[in-house]
Amino acid sequence: MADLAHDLGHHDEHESLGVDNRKLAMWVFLASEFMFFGALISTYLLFKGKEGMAGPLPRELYDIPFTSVSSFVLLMSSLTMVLAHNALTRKDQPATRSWLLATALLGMVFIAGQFFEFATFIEEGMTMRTNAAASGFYLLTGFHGTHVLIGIIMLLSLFGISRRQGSLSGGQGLNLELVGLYWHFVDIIWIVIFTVVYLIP
Amino acid sequence: MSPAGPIAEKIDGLWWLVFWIAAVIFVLVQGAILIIAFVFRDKDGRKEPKQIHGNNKLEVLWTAIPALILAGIAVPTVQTLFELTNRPDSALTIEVIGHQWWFEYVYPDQGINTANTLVIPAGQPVELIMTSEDVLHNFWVPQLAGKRYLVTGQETYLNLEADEPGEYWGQCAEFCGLSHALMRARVVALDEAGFEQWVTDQQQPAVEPAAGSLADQGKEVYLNAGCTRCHVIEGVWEDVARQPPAPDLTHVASRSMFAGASFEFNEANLRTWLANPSSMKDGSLMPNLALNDEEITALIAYLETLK
Amino acid sequence: MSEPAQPEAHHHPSPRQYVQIALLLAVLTGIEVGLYYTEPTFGRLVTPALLILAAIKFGLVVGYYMHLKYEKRFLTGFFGAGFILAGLVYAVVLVSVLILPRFG
Amino acid sequence: MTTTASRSTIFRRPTATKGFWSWITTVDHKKIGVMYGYTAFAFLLIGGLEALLLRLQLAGPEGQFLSQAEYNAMFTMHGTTMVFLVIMPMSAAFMNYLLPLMIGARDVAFPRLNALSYWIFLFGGLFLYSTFIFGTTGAPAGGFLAEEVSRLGSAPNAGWFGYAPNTEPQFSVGTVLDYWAIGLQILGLASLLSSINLITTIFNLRAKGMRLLRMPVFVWMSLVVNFLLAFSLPIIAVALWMITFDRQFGSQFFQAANGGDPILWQHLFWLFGHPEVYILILPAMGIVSEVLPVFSRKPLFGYAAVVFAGAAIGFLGFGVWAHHMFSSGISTVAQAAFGLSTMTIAIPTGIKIFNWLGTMWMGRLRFTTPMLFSIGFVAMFTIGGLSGVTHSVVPADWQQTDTYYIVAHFHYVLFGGAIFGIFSGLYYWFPKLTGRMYSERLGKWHFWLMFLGFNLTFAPMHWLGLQGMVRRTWQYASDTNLGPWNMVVTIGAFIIAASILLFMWNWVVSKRRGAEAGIDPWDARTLEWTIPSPPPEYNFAEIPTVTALDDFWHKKYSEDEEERPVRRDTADLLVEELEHTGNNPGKPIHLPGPSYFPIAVGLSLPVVGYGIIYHGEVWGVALLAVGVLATITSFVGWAQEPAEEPGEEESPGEEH
Repeated sequence: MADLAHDLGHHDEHESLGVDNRKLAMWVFLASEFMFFGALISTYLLFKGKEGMAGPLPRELYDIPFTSVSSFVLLMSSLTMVLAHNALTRKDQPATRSWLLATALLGMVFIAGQFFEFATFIEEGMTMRTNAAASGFYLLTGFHGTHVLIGIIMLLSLFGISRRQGSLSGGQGLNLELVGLYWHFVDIIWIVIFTVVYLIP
Repeated sequence: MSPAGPIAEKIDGLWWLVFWIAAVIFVLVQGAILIIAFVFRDKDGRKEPKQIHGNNKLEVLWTAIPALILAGIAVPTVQTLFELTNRPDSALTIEVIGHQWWFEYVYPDQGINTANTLVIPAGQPVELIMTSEDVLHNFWVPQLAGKRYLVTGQETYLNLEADEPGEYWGQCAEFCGLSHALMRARVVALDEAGFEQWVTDQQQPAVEPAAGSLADQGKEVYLNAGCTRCHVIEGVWEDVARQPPAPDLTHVASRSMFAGASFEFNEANLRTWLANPSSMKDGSLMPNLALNDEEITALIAYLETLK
Repeated sequence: MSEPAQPEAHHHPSPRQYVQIALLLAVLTGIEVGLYYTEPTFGRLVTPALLILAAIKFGLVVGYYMHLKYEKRFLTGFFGAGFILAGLVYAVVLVSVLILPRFG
Repeated sequence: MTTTASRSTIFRRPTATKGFWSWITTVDHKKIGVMYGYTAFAFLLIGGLEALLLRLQLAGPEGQFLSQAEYNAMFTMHGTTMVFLVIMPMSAAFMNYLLPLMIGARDVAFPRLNALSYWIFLFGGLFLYSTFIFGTTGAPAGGFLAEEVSRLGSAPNAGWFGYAPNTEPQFSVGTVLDYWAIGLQILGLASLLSSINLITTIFNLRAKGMRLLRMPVFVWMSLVVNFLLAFSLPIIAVALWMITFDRQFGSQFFQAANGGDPILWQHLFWLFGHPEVYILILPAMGIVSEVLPVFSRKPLFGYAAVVFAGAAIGFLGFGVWAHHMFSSGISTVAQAAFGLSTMTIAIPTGIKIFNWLGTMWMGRLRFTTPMLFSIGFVAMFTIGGLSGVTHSVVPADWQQTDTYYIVAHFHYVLFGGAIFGIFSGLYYWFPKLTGRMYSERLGKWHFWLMFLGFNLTFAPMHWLGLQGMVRRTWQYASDTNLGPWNMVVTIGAFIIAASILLFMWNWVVSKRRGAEAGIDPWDARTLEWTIPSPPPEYNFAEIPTVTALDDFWHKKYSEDEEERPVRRDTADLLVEELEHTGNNPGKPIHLPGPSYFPIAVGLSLPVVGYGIIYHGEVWGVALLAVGVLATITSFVGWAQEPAEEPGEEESPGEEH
């Protein structure tokens, strides 16, 4: 889709790859985030099967139905995100705002699900200190949750700007697309986590 | 480097092969730089240089030749590597346990537990099965073999062999805290008969000092000054509060070095050590038992009887 | 990958298509969870199947929602480079820590 | 101020363009580059001081100059400072200052993000060094100290690599290692942000006509470096989070007793560590590839080969990390595989060296100071490279690893390589930076003195290592005959220190009283020599159009039938005209306005760091809250502040 904001002024003087600076930066940032989450996931995989560790192991406590619901919630938030973006291309500001809010709310539901899951695990005696697998699990899902939280803050600030200024245009339009990219990225990381960490024995 | 065992010799042979190849390349490249600098320096009257952009034939050449040289090096590397790491079947196995700042050696088949000085039979392969109780250590005796880490919670293996009887020095090569520099290893290779004799001596319990002698008083000091919390002396005191225990003192005098094989086992060193251990090895886990001079003298007399 | 409808000229998937993709993703997740419960019966087959399903979902979201399918080639290049590099490097770490020690 | 932006100015947007305040709020890539340079040089002096203390301790056997705790702190801080606080920021100084000039841009893609990277780096470095004031350390749990650890000793003391489990709370008591872990975390973030910024700049802000294969080699090397940074820093970030959680929240990542795996730290650290050392060396290789052609008056030999060799080194850098771990007990198959992959990296390095020799071949060599340093780079880096190949041979590495042989290797590569390359660059671009010439006599003195000191210091370390001198050892026994050579090394170290003083004197004096340099003193080949020196704030009055590689050279010279360059008669006229138009542009040029937010975020991150370390105490938690709040509000404030690209419709009149 063409950039929402027209290419800003000084692009024609330069030999550029034809993609807006901020979008190019976001894609490079997301590529480097793969290394970040890759390290966390492989650390968990290393400790997942280790014998001789004290205390309950994460895979003994998983509540798959509950987690699959929160995965579904995150998937749907990707849908509402992309609908928000679609609404903006049609310059339908109220729809954009409502979809933005929907995405943020779904994100919060997901975070609530994570806290609830953490609470039940801690109750059942698995904390960060119990064993390496638990530490790996908490660090991975914790950092993923933090990224979702940052996404929610960005979504809400976009929502705020849009309500105050009545519309999202020019630079902010592109910002919505970037927040969308970030949000979808956090979603596909969860897709990998859900499969590799929760489902695979 | 002066290797003194078959394993160290193989490594040494490989090293000198690679060294001479590197030396030849070194001379060629540095020579080229000097010649270029001299021949093409900007003297007056020198014309502007031809604007050459590159030469594909040359590029291919100086990619292929280094590749060939490296392939040449790679073959013996992989051979020696697999040769030196396969675990010999008929070798004396010794367990090496790393502690903060001393090596503990356990001879499972002979039931001996000693520290700092590793005694091995000359001319026989020896396999060290190594682990660590606290941080990473790295057992290295340059003349006998390469170095291998002692990893907490894992076992690593190192093959060792000395051709001739003699004394070979080594050191912990992986930074392990405050007194890393004072964690040394002394390997003594004995001939067949010598080793047998050493094993039987080590298996005996501690020598009983003559009643009423200074050594006997030393034994009393050992029993009630708190040494028994950490140190075992076979036949005198075995079950120790601190796990893992400190060095076994049953035959401490036979080791001629103490405290991470960094200090001569003599009266002066022992006196400073017993007065304030951390003054010699900063951060040492041995507390200052605040012994007075008589107690230290008696203790030293007793320790010297523990051959 | 199933192509619900050929995207029109201005290469924007329409809202209807987005919803279709979302449903497809939901169905795939359902299958994954279902597979999880059949683990005792299928045994070894489950893991590869789960990985394939995850890859499809991954591709769907990246291709359509992140719009990578319609972007310039090198963007896929950067993003792919990060993904492949991470995959390769961490595969080597996992292999050298978990599998290779068995060979001594 | 127009309506849309009025709410954003909680306080008026800074407008200073001169004086102290302009430096604090600057977004101009040149000012940021200069600040990176001076900060990195200050840390170079501190790191050098630490090295001298180490050498005094090791001058003779059983030295008592430093206590064990102080020695461990000094060698750790020397390593950490030189890698993270000297060479990386110095490379960042060159990249920030020169990239826009070399590709014909007015500034980097995100000027305020660029300023943010600098401020995070500066305050991260100060946070790391605040350990000397606040840090506490001691004997491992259950151990006893000879005497209280001095202030000099209370700094991170587990090596610049910080191997677990020595960094676990029960072995590294006190807070010094938290300062190390969180300090590196902040520095890593600074480099990550600047790498994304520079990648976007290189791709999107090149001058018209400058296709990728027409970019100077330094720009190519910077591109590879920035991709290496972007892909390797997240790994060390994860490792540092793991050790911080182990120390602060009791997680079990490296606690062997409870499932943790100490070797995992080595894997993660060196997975970042090896791309890191290529991040340190590639910019210097880029500088040398710019300096050699200019002073040989010949184009770079095999431009494409040098560029692809650089990219190959960058990519292969991710496949060799376990050669740091040959003796750590990893499986034999892994050792063989990593040994071979390490050997393959020697091939592209060899290509680069031969291409540099090819550049000088048949050239007309002018031995100015930058040229001397570049030739020194080629010579010394060859030695470092060759000794590197000797320990890619795994069994040989079992004898060499963790000894002074390795210390010699990486100093030949890092000091002989990166530092020589950096000094070559500092002299080469000194006229562009200041508009004046440095003193050639002092420069040559500096080179030969450093060359002598360098070899006296690091050559003996090769055989010291082979004779069994172990790394990071507080002292060595007197019965080993290592004493004499160690004394030679110590003397060499002091000669290097003297040569650095010479450099500083040359820099300070010539900055004021050097001869006028004009815009193109070296008759060079790249775009930064087509603008006045020191360059005006907007760099190019008119964004140039480039038709070929080394476009400026082709504008000045045509080639006769023997391919020898003939200076066009219009060349001198062109240079004067460039200087004239450079200084007074026709139309007004919009420049991004200065901003408070980069320094605001930069200041709030260390507060978060202190908060994490002291989260045990109440005021620690308060600090943490304040820090996180400050970071978020600064970011939100930043988002409100329009980046003010020139094309902004509503506010053309905004001040700049």
